Amino acid sequence: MKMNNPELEGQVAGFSDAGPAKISANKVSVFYGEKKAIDEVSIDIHTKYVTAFIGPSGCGKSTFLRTLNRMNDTIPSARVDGEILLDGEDIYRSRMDVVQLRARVGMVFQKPNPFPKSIYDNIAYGPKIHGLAESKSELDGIVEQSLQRAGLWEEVKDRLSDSGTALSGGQQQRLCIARAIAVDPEVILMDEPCSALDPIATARIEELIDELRGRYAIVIVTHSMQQAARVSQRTAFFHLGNLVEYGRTSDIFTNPREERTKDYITGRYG
Amino acid sequence: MKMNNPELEGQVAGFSDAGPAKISANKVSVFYGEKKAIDEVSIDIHTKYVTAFIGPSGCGKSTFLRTLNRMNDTIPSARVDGEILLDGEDIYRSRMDVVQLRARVGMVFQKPNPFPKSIYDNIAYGPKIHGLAESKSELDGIVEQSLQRAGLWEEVKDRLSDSGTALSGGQQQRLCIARAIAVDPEVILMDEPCSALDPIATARIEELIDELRGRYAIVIVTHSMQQAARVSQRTAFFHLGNLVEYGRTSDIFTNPREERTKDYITGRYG
Amino acid sequence: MWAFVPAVIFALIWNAVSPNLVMQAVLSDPAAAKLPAFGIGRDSALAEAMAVASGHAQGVFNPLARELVEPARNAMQFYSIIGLVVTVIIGFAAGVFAFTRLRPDFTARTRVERGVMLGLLVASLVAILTTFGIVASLLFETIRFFGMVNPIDFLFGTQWSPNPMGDPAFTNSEDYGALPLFWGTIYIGAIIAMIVAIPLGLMSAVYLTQYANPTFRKWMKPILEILAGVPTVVYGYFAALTVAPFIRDVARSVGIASASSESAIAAGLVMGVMIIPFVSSMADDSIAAVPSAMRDGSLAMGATKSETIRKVLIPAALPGIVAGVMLAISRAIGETMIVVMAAGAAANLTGNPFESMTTVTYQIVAMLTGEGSFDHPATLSAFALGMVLFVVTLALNFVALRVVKRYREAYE
Amino acid sequence: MSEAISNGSAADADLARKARNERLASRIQKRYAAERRFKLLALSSVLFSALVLAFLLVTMTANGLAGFTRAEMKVPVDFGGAGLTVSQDRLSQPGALGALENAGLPDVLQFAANEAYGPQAAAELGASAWRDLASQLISNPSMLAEDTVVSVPVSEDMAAAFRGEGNPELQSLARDLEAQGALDRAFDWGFLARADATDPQEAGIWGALKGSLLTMIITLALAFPIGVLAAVYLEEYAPKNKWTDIIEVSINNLAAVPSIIFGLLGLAVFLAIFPNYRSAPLIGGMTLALMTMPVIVISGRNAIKSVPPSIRDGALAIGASPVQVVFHHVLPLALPGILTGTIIGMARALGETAPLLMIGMRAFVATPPDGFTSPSSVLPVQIFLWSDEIDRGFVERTSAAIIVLLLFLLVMNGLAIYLRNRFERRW
Amino acid sequence: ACGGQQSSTRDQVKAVGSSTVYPFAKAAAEEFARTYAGQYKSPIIESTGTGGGMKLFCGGVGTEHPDMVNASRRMKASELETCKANGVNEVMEIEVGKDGIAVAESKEGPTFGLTTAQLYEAIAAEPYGKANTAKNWSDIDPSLPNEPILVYGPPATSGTRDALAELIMTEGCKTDSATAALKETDEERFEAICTGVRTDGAYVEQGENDNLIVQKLASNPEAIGIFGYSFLEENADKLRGLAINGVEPTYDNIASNTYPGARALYVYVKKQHLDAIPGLREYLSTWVSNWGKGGLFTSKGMIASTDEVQSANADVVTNMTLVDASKLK
Ligand SMILES: Nc1ncnc2c1ncn2[C@@H]1O[C@H](COP(=O)(O)OP(=O)(O)OP(=O)(O)O)[C@@H](O)[C@H]1O
Ligand SMILES: Nc1ncnc2c1ncn2[C@@H]1O[C@H](COP(=O)(O)OP(=O)(O)OP(=O)(O)O)[C@@H](O)[C@H]1O
Ligand SMILES: [Mg+2]
Ligand SMILES: [Mg+2]
Ligand SMILES: O=P([O-])([O-])[O-]
Repeated sequence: MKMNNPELEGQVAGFSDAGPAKISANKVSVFYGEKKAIDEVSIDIHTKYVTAFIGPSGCGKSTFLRTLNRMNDTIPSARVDGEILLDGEDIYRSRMDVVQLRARVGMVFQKPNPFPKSIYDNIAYGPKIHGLAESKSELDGIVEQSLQRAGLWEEVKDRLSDSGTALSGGQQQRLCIARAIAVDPEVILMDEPCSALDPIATARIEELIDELRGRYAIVIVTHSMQQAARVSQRTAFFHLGNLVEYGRTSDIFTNPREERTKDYITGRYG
Repeated sequence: MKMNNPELEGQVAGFSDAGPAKISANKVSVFYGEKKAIDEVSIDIHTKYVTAFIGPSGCGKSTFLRTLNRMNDTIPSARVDGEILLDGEDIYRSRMDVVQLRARVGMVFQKPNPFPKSIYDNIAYGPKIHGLAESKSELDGIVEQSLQRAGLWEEVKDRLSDSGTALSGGQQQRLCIARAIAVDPEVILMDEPCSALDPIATARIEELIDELRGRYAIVIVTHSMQQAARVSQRTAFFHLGNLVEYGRTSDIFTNPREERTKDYITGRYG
Repeated sequence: MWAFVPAVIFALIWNAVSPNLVMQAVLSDPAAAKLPAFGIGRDSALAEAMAVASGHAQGVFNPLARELVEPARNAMQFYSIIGLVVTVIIGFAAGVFAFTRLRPDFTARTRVERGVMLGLLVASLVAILTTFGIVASLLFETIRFFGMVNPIDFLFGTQWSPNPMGDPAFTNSEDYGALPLFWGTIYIGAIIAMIVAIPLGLMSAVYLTQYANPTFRKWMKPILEILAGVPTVVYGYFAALTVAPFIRDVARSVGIASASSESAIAAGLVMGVMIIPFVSSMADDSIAAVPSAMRDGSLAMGATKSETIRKVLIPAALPGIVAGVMLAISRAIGETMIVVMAAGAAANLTGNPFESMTTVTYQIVAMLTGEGSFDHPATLSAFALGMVLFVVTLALNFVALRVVKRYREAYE
Repeated sequence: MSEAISNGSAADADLARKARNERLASRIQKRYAAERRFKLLALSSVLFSALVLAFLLVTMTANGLAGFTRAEMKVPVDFGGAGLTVSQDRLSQPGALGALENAGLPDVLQFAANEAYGPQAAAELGASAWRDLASQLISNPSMLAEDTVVSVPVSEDMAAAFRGEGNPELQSLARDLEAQGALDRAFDWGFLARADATDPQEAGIWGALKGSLLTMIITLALAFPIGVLAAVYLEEYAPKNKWTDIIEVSINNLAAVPSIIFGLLGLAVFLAIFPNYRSAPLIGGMTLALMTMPVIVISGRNAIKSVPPSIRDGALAIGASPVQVVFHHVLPLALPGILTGTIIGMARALGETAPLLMIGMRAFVATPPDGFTSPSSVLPVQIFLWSDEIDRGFVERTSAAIIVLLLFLLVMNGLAIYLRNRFERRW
Repeated sequence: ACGGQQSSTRDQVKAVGSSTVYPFAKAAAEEFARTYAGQYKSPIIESTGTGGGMKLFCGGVGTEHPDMVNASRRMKASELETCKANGVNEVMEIEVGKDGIAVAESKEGPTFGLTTAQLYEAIAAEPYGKANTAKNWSDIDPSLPNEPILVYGPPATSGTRDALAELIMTEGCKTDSATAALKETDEERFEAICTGVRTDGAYVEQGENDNLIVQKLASNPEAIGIFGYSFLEENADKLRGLAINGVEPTYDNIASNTYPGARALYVYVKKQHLDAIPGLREYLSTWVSNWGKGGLFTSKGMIASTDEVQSANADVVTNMTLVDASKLK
């Protein structure tokens, strides 16, 4: 990351009130073919905090998010430089397996994407492929617990065998969150999880995110500054592939250091 | 439109500083099959002003915009109630031909959609089908003038025979604007014309809109309140198919009358 | 193009009509009065005159015709000039017409558009007409057949041994039990061929859509499609000369004595290979139609690629795949030449794939090109068999379309 | 925006996660093995199909190459001394063949063969050997003055003997002649120029090939415009109602109706209307057009569907009428897709046999057809007929005909692939 | 122009019909084309099967209907009636030669002879009214080889099969007097017993002229094939004829009717077309001049008719005698 501001360095390295970083990115660049979409970004992400990525469209928020659990591997032209450490282990260079990585770093997408299977099978899918349950009853337990944590249990407990796609948009998104929780990940990445939802469903998900942060490190991409302000404790502002500013949400919104951040927040562009 | 606020009535009827309405919608409702997407909206739109439609996703901005030049006709399930007057003539009930209507009310879309033809042919297409040019040289003149007004002439004058799809996103969008201008419409409708563009291209289009408003009535849908604030003189705030508030942009942003408008603008939802 | 098509259509129509006009002109010539009133003598004299006049034939063979040559030649010239002129005019008019479509004139435009629309509608009605034509051409003979043979015996009898040479009066309904044919058709087309085509086609689609790099895919996909394009006679020849003897030898060597050299399995295997691309391209489409969000969702859970494919993509694409398989089956059961050349003609109701079997299509060809007299029930049975085939394909397609529709809706 | 940190069972959670990670690691090998097996299986499916295709093509080619040759005898003829009463000029005029025959060319040839190899060999000259020679003379009149060696086809029995089949006496004669260098297999250009014949030595593919071409022209001329127009209607204008549903169902159904049923239709309908044109490419083409049309409609619809709606919207918003939108924008963009579908449909029609058997295109026609209405055969039917011939000289000819047909199809498929790759767009 | 409607130029002879006669008709056509090169176009011969040919032939008079039909059996009375109903009331019948049915096997196979009764018992569905249980030849007669019965024979739709049923099976079947008596009492049952062919795989239907047969016989040396004599002759180096009732299938044996399987081949011509279709007369003469022993047709495997039959039929051609309806069945 190009350091426009020498003070930022200390800020990125750690927050006084947080423990060791769960994920630590060092000078990460991402290329699509020739095109550099992310330019030497360094950032630390901590458990028990919600970190929001904001920035104008196309600035690389999604791209950077997807490097964190190597979902970028599915795009043939994408290439990642730099290092990303999960609990100190480099997820690209070390012998860490991508399947295992993704079990540890879960992801929720912009559009809810439940599998066209029953609600039960949607949740049970992860534990099953990873062999996390020895018995049917253990699996049942995981399903119930995950749905409960995602605040969906009461609404669906009587129709676990209905198709996941039959739920409403907001319920589907919670189902996807429950599905991610079911393998008990350490980090949950969310790429604009509410942008396909109506305001009421959005509010419900925002509540849920707040509840979940007790157990997980949560990263959320959003195009709505309001949402970032509502749900996150840390905010990173991206612009044209650069991480312009990263800090406490309250600081970023009330007292940005960078001119660009300020312009964006006050609506001069975007 | 359900009048939540009796004062609004007078406000919708006309602005003291504007002439007679170019387009005047009266209790327009739009249905998709059974579903009511627009609920009795009445609004006046004036030449030489940019009118912005804002509101949360799905509130009906695009739907209403497309009723104004009957682009909704292409959706079989769509039905329009109420009247929309263009210079006093009802565009739905009178014998006005939809083809002629669209020549008078041009449209620019969210994603730039140049025809996969040469730049020249992209612009010349409208004048050709409407028989606006008698001769090749007249046509050439129209093409040049339109490109100039759209601020694209300098960039493309040496490669008019290149394909329109070979331009950058921002250029493509300006090409689409030039294409709309080429048939010399009276109104230009733009549905989120910048949401697929980067900030620099966005700025360029915003400038252009500002230049164009001298000649046309311009209506722009945007999901960015900042953009509305930057480019428009009138703002209409839609919510759940209702027109909640309509007035001078400065008034709406600094001093909204409605609670819902205020909540939206301050980021309580959306 | 717009000038060309109507002109060509006219030219074709004119070619069909003008001989009649010429004929009338010739007949109005005094020399024609000497012709016999009707019968082939008259026709041939006229025809000859025409032939000579148009330069197809050199000498005149029938003296009566000689006198007609000159009038015929004149008439012919006259009408061919007219035809040419009109063709050119039509082509030109259509061109102008096309040009005017660019004009903004409102009423003209709507009129043109109404005309164009009508043309389009008529074109799409050809499909219905064809369907009608098929039903009509099968129905009457089928009804006649069922007048001689009991439909119940036909549909459910287990013995197929019609004797086209026998006396039609001795028609024995029991010899027309088509069950062995239906069985052979299903066994070869829907069972053996599908055992080959479904796994290979599906797995090919999986490989090409999910694993192959773009260049490999770009080359391999069309190569596979060639398999579907190879004419069925070629497959028939291949099946009969290469595959069938090989299979028989293999079967014999492992001790299946009954293996015959025209076996259901030889025809079925080759047919299966033929429809691999059919299945694979339908499967390809429907796997590709599964939203990529589905795939990403599964991968993001930490599933491996094959787990994603087996547990998410294929189940999600299943309706499309099933529809593809239905269509492939209807193609396979309608296949004729491979069976004609490789499966033999024996109507066996057996499950042994090494024995020879016959199918509905084979019997249609055999009965219609055979030596039986044409009003013999054996010959008529071809139409009844065709009817059954048509109804079955219709049903399969109907189901397939339903399935496709349902599953399209699921995503949209 | 609270910064509150929940503590609770953080340690428990960490423990659970550790256990989970171990469990995961223990299964990972197995899962990857399954992954590799699956991938290998998938790859082998693709390769299997490719291998079958390769095998098919190679066997057909290997068998068929000999079919392009025929056994010919080299006969020394002294035309100068033979006293043929035909002038060289006469050979460039019409009716030269008759003149040569009248001048006694058949006897001259017979005599020369007799002189060179004895009566038994001379009797085994092909029935039309002198014709072959006559056409050589006509194309090269100066030969008339020379004493040269000419190559002419032998009889089918001799050809069989040369292959080592049939009559043992002839076989030994053939071996003798071969040893003298008088009998040889030569590339037979005439195979591509002649029509069907009862003698495999004389049979050619041109009659059937020309029949195929004529048939295809009719098919294309009917199926393409109808198919495209129907596709446009269904995709762009058709209202959603029962009627369009019926049209749609019939088209989809027709695409899958067994081809032989189209043959029955042609037999019952077209031949009833045009009884004079039995066996003619006109009827064959019409029958195949009905078969090809649905394929074109379906591919046309897909191609039209894949033109992005934004293009339509763009044109509509400028004030283009629906018909203008279709003919100015949609069709030109969909054309490559439509053409690809058309070529594939045509390729299928080209290889179609069964329906044509029903409408008389299996006739023996010894001269190439000279128009759409003259009787003819087509390539696949010719193949089918030859494969059924008694004379075993036809086995090679059959394979040679298959090569010709396959070449045609490969070219057509290649063209389709080229079009698809060349014009494949992403919007 | 009521008669002129359908008339168009047809300057080629058109013949349809039997696949057995087809090769000879083709040969005649070629010979005709050679002889009259430049004068007449080569005839169009279509192999539709006798029955299909009859249908087309009897469709009517006019250029759209064929001039001749080749038949591997005699025209049926019912067919002639249809002809008449459609205005084809002047039909000439010409017997052009004979076709022998040969029973043969691969040269590798065991040599054995059969009687018509044995052959009948081997391939009938219900020999003498009882279900056929014979699996091996030795089940029929212990003197026959102990090999499975596998017979490649003509399909039910072919004229050869008709001849097989009539000339061999029915003959064999009649050796049983009880069955023979059935002919008078219950003809339908008689037909069923005597002509029904087993469908359990021992009898394999196979196109008669199919080259595949040779390959199949070669690879199944114990199998036997039943087909036209011409086919045996063509493949004399690979196949060997089986003696039936002690008579070998040779040209002379068939021509003299001592071999049991020989049947007449016919062509039928519309007299009404003789004047109308250029070349039709000459094409007929081509048949006549080539049907002698040692002629073109016999070299293709046809058996020449006896001299009397030949001259009688040559007269039919010259005198344009019509067929006698009462002689047809
Ligand atoms: N698969 C891809 N191939 C090539 N370029 C890509 C690809 N995906 C994204 N990009 C480019 O990378 C840049 C960053 O894209 P990204 O999707 O990360 O932006 P974003 O911040 O998430 O935007 P948005 O708010 O619109 O989701 C953009 O310029 C985009 O065009
Ligand atoms: N073709 C259609 N058929 C049925 N419903 C539709 C259709 N198009 C839009 N709608 C519905 O109508 C409502 C208004 O949609 P519209 O697209 O006008 O919203 P919008 O304000 O433009 O939203 P956005 O900001 O996401 O573009 C939504 O609920 C939408 O789901
Ligand atoms: Mg994004
Ligand atoms: Mg919108
Ligand atoms: O065609 P056939 O010879 O079998 O009558």
